[in-house]
Amino acid sequence: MDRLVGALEAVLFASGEPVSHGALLEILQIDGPRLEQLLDNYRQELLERHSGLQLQQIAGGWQLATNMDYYDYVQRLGEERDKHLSQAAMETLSIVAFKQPITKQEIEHIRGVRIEKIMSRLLEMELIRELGRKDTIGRPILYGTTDTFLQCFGLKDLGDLPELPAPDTNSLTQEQMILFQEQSE
Amino acid sequence: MDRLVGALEAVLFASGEPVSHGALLEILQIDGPRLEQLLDNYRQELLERHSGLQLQQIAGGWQLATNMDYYDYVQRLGEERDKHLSQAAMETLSIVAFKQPITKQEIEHIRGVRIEKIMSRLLEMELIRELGRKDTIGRPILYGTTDTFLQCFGLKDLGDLPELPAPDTNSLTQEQMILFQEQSE
Amino acid sequence: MEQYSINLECFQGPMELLMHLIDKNKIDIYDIPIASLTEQYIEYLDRYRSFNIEITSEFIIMAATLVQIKSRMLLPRPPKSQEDEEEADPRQELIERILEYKRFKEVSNVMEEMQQVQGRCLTREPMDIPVRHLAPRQLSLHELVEAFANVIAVRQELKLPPVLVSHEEYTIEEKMEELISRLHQQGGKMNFFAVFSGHSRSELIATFLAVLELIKLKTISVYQQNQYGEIEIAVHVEDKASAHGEAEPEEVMKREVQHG
Repeated sequence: MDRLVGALEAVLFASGEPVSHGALLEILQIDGPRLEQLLDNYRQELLERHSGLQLQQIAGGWQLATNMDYYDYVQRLGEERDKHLSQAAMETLSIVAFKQPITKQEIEHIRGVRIEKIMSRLLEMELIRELGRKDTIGRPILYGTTDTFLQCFGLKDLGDLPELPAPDTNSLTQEQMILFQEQSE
Repeated sequence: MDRLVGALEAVLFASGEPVSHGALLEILQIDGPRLEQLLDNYRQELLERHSGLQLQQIAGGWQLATNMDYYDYVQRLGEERDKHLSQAAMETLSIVAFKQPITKQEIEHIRGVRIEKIMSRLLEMELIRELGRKDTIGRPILYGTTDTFLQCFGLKDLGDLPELPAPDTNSLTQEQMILFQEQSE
Repeated sequence: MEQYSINLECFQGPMELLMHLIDKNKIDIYDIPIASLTEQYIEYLDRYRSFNIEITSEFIIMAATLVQIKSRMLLPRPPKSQEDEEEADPRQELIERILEYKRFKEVSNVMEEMQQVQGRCLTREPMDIPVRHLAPRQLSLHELVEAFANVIAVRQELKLPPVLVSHEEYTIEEKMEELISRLHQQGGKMNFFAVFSGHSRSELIATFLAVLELIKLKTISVYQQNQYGEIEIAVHVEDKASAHGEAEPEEVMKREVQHG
């Protein structure tokens, strides 16, 4: 094995968290193309020997995680922290993810309920964070997602989010509008 | 690769602490001899491909750790490049640069303050280094600048350092300089 | 009856209850029979009440909204005109809200799956790696020399017998003016040590007292971002504004110079 692949493996193992491209370049003291090559080789190697580990591109960096195929075994360790989110929390988090930056009031308008507690729970879990303040009356806080969020959902970056279902309202044409005005008469 | 070796790898990776022999038997649902065989195979495999990881038997259990051979790389994960030097650090560094070899006590005498922390920071940054020991009571350590120092300031060698500030720019007369030197001894 | 209680507890908010009613009755979202929907919605709230389940204000607000839409639908519409086109269907906002909520409800299911998949890939806690500070990439030789000159200057002040120092008089007022003008020249902020560029002890003392006086007058403030960090002196913004109106720093500087 390429000595640098070993180094890459050791560094990713030690970090635990995603290591950025830039940090890897500096640590391994190589250039971009060489790093790409190393990452490719390493990923290939893990696949070939059906390793217990896998290389993931997450939250703007690279990280080692266990291979999902061995989840049954890993599960028996009982090491999992309960990351389960309630349906309400998941809905709220989805709205933040797709609509960021967004205020609490705007989320409440969409969900039709107060979300005080859910928001503080999401903040506590470091899935969302304050981004700043909106330039309107009361200067409400704007929220967005965090790197922890990307990690929990296995996302490379926010561009990696799933497609949001199309807003059907846009498909309401002028004719439809007239049509249902007539119907309601 | 034996599927159970992959499982062993995943389990050891995911566990935050050493996993006991008994726990491994239970998780992998195998008997003792089989586990010994797996552990042997896995250790062998790690060695053969010069992996970044190594298998350690520790505290009555098994755990994964980084391979010591790659420690230099791993260590760089903790590196933080400072943006600038504080005024106090720059002053201390200038004394070392212009007056080397010099002891900590002599620098403290000139600056009139304790410099314990500043010196250890400068040593950590490899801007200064120990040159040897002074032949006086207590044999205090003598400090000087390093190659990193030359690089950071864009100097070819120490001969490249500018002349000591001319006495008159500091309104120091020749006599004053002599006086000053005497006092600092 | 038990069936109701099970149903009732599922709804996290009025939007979800509405969506449930729309799904259950296979209602065309673009043509909501608002009267019957309102009726069913209120029926549900009544069941909540009969089971002593707390009805949060959100459910009541939605009920009020539905009733309001229903009543607006009953109002005779003015004859069709161009203006009429701009007047939205009373249900329009509700439709939009339901559709918007539906989008996020759907996507949150996808997100849930994604989280479950990722949850099967376990990561490790970071190893404890000691932090090591590296020297800045580039350092200024000029600053190094200046730092040394500074050391010598201070050293000389502290150690040389006073007779060797020329007698010069400095007043605190003079130093206060000088400091303010220098601060304005530098955009209102400067390094604390840069202030003490004087070479004689009496000048340093006068400067120091001037700094203290200006702090007391709240004209300037002195702060340090972090331990061992640079100490900075800054002119108070309010003070600058009140003393000189909305003037730009450059203008302030010019005026200062003229005064001086």
